[in-house]
Amino acid sequence: MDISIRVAGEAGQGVQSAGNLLVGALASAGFHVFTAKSYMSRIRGGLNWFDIRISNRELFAPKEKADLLVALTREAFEILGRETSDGLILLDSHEAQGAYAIPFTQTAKEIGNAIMANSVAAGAVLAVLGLDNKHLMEYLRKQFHDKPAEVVEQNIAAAGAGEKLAQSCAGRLPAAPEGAWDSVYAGADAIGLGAATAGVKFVTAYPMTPSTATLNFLAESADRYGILVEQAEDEIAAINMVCGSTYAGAPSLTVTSGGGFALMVEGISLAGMLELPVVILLAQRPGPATGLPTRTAQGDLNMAIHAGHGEFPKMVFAPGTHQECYAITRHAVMMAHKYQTPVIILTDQFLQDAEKNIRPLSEELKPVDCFLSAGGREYARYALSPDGISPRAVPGGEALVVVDSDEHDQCGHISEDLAHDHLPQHDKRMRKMIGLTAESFAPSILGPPGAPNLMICWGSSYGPCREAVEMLNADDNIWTLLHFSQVWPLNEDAARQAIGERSRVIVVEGNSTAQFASLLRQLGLVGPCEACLRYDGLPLTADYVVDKVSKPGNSGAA
Amino acid sequence: MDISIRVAGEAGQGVQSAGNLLVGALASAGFHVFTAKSYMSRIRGGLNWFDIRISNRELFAPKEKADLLVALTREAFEILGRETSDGLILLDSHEAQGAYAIPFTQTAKEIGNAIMANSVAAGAVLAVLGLDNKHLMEYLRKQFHDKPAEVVEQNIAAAGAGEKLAQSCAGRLPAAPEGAWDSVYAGADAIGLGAATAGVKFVTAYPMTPSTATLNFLAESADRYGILVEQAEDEIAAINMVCGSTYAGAPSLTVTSGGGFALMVEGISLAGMLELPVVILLAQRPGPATGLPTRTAQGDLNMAIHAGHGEFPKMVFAPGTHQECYAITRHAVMMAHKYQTPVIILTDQFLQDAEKNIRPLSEELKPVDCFLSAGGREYARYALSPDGISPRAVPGGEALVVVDSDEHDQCGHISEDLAHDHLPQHDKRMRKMIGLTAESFAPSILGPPGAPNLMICWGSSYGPCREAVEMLNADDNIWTLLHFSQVWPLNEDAARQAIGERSRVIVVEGNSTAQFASLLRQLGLVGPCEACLRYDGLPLTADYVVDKVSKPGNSGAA
Amino acid sequence: MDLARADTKPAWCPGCGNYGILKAINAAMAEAGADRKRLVLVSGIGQAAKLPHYLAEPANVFNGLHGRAVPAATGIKLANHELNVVVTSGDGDMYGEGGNHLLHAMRRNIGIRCFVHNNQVYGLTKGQASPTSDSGFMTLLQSHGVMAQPFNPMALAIINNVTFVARSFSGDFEHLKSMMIEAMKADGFALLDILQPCVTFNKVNTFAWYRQRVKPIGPQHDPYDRRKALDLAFMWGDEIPIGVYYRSKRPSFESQLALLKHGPLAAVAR
Amino acid sequence: MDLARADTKPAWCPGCGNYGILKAINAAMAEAGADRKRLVLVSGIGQAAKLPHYLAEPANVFNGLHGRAVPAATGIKLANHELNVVVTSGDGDMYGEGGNHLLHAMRRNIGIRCFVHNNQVYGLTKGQASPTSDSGFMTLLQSHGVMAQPFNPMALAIINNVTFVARSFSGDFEHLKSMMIEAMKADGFALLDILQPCVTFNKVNTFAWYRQRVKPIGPQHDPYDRRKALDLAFMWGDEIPIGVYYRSKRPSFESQLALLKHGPLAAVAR
Ligand SMILES: Cc1ncc(C[n+]2csc(CCOP(=O)(O)OP(=O)(O)O)c2C)c(N)n1
Ligand SMILES: Cc1ncc(C[n+]2csc(CCOP(=O)(O)OP(=O)(O)O)c2C)c(N)n1
Ligand code: SF4
Ligand code: SF4
Ligand SMILES: [Mg+2]
Ligand SMILES: [Mg+2]
Repeated sequence: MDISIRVAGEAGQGVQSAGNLLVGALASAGFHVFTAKSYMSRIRGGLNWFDIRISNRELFAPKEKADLLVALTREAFEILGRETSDGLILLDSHEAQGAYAIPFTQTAKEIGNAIMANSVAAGAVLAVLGLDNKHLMEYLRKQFHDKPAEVVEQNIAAAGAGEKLAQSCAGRLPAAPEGAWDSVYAGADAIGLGAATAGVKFVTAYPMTPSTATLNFLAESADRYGILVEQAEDEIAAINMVCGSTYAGAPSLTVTSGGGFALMVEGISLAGMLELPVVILLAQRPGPATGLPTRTAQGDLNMAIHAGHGEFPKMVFAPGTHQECYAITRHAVMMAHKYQTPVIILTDQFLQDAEKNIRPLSEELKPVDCFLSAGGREYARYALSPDGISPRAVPGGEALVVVDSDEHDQCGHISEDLAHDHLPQHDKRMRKMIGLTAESFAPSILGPPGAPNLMICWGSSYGPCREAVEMLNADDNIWTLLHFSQVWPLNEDAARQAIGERSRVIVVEGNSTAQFASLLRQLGLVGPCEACLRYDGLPLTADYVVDKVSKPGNSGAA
Repeated sequence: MDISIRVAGEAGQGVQSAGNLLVGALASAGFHVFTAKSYMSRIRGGLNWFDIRISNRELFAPKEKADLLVALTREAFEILGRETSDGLILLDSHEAQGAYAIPFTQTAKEIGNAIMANSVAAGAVLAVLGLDNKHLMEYLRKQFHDKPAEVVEQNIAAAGAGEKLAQSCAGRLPAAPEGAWDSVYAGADAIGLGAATAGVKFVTAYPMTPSTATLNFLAESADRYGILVEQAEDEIAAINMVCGSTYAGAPSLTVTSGGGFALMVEGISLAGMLELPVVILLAQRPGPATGLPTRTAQGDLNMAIHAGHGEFPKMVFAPGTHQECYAITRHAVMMAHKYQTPVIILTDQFLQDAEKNIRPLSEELKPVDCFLSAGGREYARYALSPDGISPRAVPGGEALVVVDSDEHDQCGHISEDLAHDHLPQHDKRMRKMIGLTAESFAPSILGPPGAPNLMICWGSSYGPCREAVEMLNADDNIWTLLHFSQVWPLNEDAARQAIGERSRVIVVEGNSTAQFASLLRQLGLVGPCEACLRYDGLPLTADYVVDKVSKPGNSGAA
Repeated sequence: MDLARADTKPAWCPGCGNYGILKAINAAMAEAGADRKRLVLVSGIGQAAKLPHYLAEPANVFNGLHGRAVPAATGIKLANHELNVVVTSGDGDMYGEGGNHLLHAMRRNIGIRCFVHNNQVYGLTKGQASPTSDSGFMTLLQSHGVMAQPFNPMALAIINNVTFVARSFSGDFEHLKSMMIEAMKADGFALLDILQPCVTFNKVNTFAWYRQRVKPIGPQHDPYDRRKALDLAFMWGDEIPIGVYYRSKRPSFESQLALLKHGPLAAVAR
Repeated sequence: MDLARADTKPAWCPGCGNYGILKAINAAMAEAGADRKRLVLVSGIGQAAKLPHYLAEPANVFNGLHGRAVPAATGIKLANHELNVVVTSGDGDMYGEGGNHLLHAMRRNIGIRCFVHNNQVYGLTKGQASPTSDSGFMTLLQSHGVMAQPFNPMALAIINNVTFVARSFSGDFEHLKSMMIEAMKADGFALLDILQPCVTFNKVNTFAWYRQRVKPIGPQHDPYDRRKALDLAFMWGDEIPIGVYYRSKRPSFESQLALLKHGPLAAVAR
């Protein structure tokens, strides 16, 4: 069983709320749920949709096409109806060929308020799925518990009415599986929770889609975790504020998207020079420039890896699952402190917004080690050391802490002594790359490790690739999947071993120039290989990948 | 004959003026001259030096060590004296082992003013070289022609006194060669002249060493060429102003260094999206952060190539000689307009400040083609085209010109139609890479093209490598030199052919991570190879390169 | 040719204050007889910044980066000072991300007209505080309310002695139109701050809220009097003056550039 | 241990106005009994910005990027509000590249003290105009003279209602020291603009030029009177007032943050 429901309509029409109701009800009913959001850069009008995929097996990605389309507008029906092959379509009010007309809005109005059309729609969907509506009713009660009783009752009535209206096309779902959880997380929230529980105390950012979702999560969790969230006047302020706050000893985070990250490039170089544990979330969307603010892409890999003038150590992580969003964020905060250098976490609109029900993530505050030193009287912030790591003290304690964006001596004072300060300090900083590389994640392996064909993915392309490889391996086990959740520096030895000799190698990523494939080639890890690329603004799916992989000539050369 | 003179002292002491006098006199005497400046980031004090190398053969780089040191301070003697092996040292006033004490300052004071110490020093140097002082006297007259007669006379007297004081250590120079020119250019000026003659009309920048020299040149030439030079409030303003001014039809330039460039990264992406002919001079210095503001490096290659979020076409040039500084700047302005996309010119402190006497560069205004279209009523700024280039009109004419940093339709209006606008526009932009790549410079070849050993350089490492290869080839012709003056995109076919099969490949560059070698490897142009790297802030020299190349184990793996 | 598949119909919420600004700008341009070929609308990114795409009668458009409308407009004006350069963008764009450019454009007194859609909130990114949000304004992000003091664009423009400083209200068509026409006449930098209700994310500064407070400046006010102008600039409470706060006779930046006497830097193919 | 090989002796030109500022800051810190361990000097890049390296008695130092001292200082203050955060940097740094941060730090009224070495020129980069250069000021780059109007830091701070706004002169040790001590007492944002002759690149605004013009503000001035303060802010000519222009009782940003009542965000190993 694997059903994808698409709720579509204009911005401001309640697509999001209808989706949320369905996710809540279906997750509490015990299904595996995975969602994807496609919306436009506007507050009202346009065409947005919310995909809710449910299954009795764990899910990792959305599907390319919907099995059930709930169209809240005629435009949604016309544009998306074509893509709903064989599926069922529920259309608000309008009569149309191939669709069931169900008066969501009209019914909601009659019950009391047009905005309850989403409850009507949710009720209707559950009826179509043939699912008992008790989970929806429960979820509605939970959802509106702090609203007047009337609101709850009206919404319950609306859901019931929806159920009745859709009776004519009701089916029957197989029973819910065992072992699915009702804790639903978006990637953005999992990252926020990772940061909060890791002990991040200061968060500053300038709003930018699709990073804002994490910022909102942190603002909502601020009081609980004792986090100060401050909106910066611009991204340059944000990155320089976190340079200041980490210097002063508060684990800190800033979040942004491509254009804002571009503005932070100088500040990242500062963090490299001052050796500050700065963590930056870069949630990608398609560029260049403003591009497509609400769509997805993996097009900023090269910029992230090479961000900053001059040479200094840096880490770039790219989680592929919700669990990784959480765990890698915690790891990133720790590694930033251990190596005192900037760390970038790369996600994208798809993963930020994708929701999934998983085993609950620990919400307990379990701060990571900050590797602080008390300093002492003879303290030198940039003392030379074999591993390149100098003891880090913060101001306010015993030691005076001097840091300088100019090249400096071991005490942090400006120095232009090239031989005695510049070279040793440069080498000290760069020596950290050795430890970083040694500690960097090996790629994770899925499927038979030594299959003739190899698929390589990174970050959010993991989900669709995992499903694609499962599909491709259904008959004969000829595909191995390698996933990189750390993309800089690469654990070259582990990668080389995992890659081995293959008859086919294909790299799957959400950009048009095969950036990760180039990186692998640069390190001599792969030779010329194939690339399966998507850069239309929509998320990769298993269908898309399988299609490219199967039809010769469909995938390009990387 | 090959002599390197080093004038050294504190900032503000006249090191620069003494150097200028010597360059002027020696170039008009008919020698080949090449200079390099090493100075500190301060206005007074410290230790600065000015190397003037002269020869009867054309020169391309400074030498590692000086043959004649003119120390204006005791500190200069102490620090630099050690490095002046076998050479002669003139030291102002102080008695010291191994140096001739000559009272430059005292003599100047007696003649009238301590600041004329530089004239005394210049006179002394010419005496040591055994050169007729008439060229110095002529040059002094030319130099001070708009000053009171007294100033000229006093300086001439000072130079004469210097000559006398150094009589005791006078040598005799061989005669000046034929064919050397007395037009002396710094790289910074050659670039400025290239831009001015190419028809650049608007220049805006925020001051930053070592790019400011070009900005100063352009400000001084502004009236002559009809250029408007405006100091921006910051680098973000500068890049966005040139986006505006190129949109409106004025060929434009901005100049900066690493930290300022980092701030421009978002604006470069804007130029890529709006398809604007923006030209940026990135004059490198060692980073990260403020780093060493007055030193040299080639550490920003990766940042330049990958600057900007999202994917869009871009060119990066890296001139290696003064002639290339001029010609490539003209070419860069032309290519920016032909392909309507940002172009970066990479130089560095070494090449910006290095002076050389060459055949005069044409100062005539010969504007490059701007490939403008008149548009017309049905005009669409982003009309699809096979080569990715759309007709470019500017506002104020027949056509209305609409440009948008969001993804847009062919008319330039914001569009979120992924299939019908985003993909075609993205592909249109990226198609320009085909033409760009086809037109990109092949590497230039020096020495026997098929020698067993290959040395590869880019940008300013050309000069030292050229001299190194000449030294290495003196006995047996076993080295080929390849120079890349365009580093993105690479002319892969030409490069592959030129590289061919070699027993040894070594890439020479001014950074610590072998950035260009990585790029070559990424494109599959070289395999694992050697790297000769310098990143101590000082320029590469032939001595340095030959030393690394000759002693096994001295060069690292790239 | 069907090249335009774009969003040239407003993507704003029904009832948004931006409609009033669009209507006024259409009318003002028509009434002022602005030559469309020489008219360039410049904007950044935000709900307000989409306006140039929606003009009733089209013009040249430069829709650049968030916060960078002013330097782009400056570059355009310097490249071709015969163009009529109008910036129309949001308060976050102009006063937040773009604050430094605004400040220095004012110092230059460059001849661009800036119409700021001041809705005291970030609309496009869904309701964060903007630099002009009132203290105490609550949002998802500012969950304890805004603690900074609002930015005062009027006072900044006045202390910088720019050519023209005015405020209007999106809900008063005639007033807004006339202020736009006045701003277009300024030979130097013109700031027109436009109070613009955001019906979706700003539930405090609504149409009714503004309507109760805005009060046209009377004819007795001498706009050349800086002190009086500053007094008006500090009025933000029960009464908010609309109209021309300040004028100065400072020459525009471009008029001081000898080079431009020979004509624009840009070669325009006609 | 000989770990410090650095330039901890001033790299300024003989006679530079920065020496007076250094002397005053040394004296002020000593007189105010500033706890060195809790004192953090923050600067950007420029000649002025080197000052933290030259302190007679050392303190904590954050010498960051050009133009970014204020956000760094803000981050430091928010991470540990028990630190005494003093920014000391140049006019180009604070009013040019860093203009937007200054503006918004003033809006926040964050408790940092900003000492601006205002030499009306870019010293370190060899003599370009700064935002405070007088109109007509000639440089290599501004070869036809500066055409913009100088930035007025005093007026900006006053209209933003920050806690403390003062001006002093590097040539008047006692006055400057006392202003620094006053600024250090402010519970909120403090701006101290310091007239600082650059003997190398500014041949107009020399020691003599300033000395002729600076005039201490008399005791009759009420610093809580915004209008009067603004009148002082506009005095730049034959007379330039030095002293406290303005004070406000607006609470500091950090004092409004409930979270900080429990102590600093930062864990300090002691
Ligand atoms: C560099 C950068 N940072 C952030 C954003 C995201 N962003 C787009 S619009 C906007 C704010 C919009 O507010 P405002 O300018 O007031 O316009 P409004 O939508 O309210 O009209 C932001 C933060 C961006 N596009 N670019
Ligand atoms: C991003 C960036 N842009 C430009 C520079 C170059 N720069 C260094 S100091 C300076 C200006 C110095 O002027 P000011 O702040 O007034 O200090 P002063 O030297 O006059 O004391 C500039 C432009 C830089 N370091 N970083
Ligand atoms: S969000 Fe606010 S500003 Fe944007 S269109 Fe809606 S009402 Fe207008
Ligand atoms: S250049 Fe000016 S500011 Fe810098 S040290 Fe010299 S006199 Fe002082
Ligand atoms: Mg707004
Ligand atoms: Mg200055």
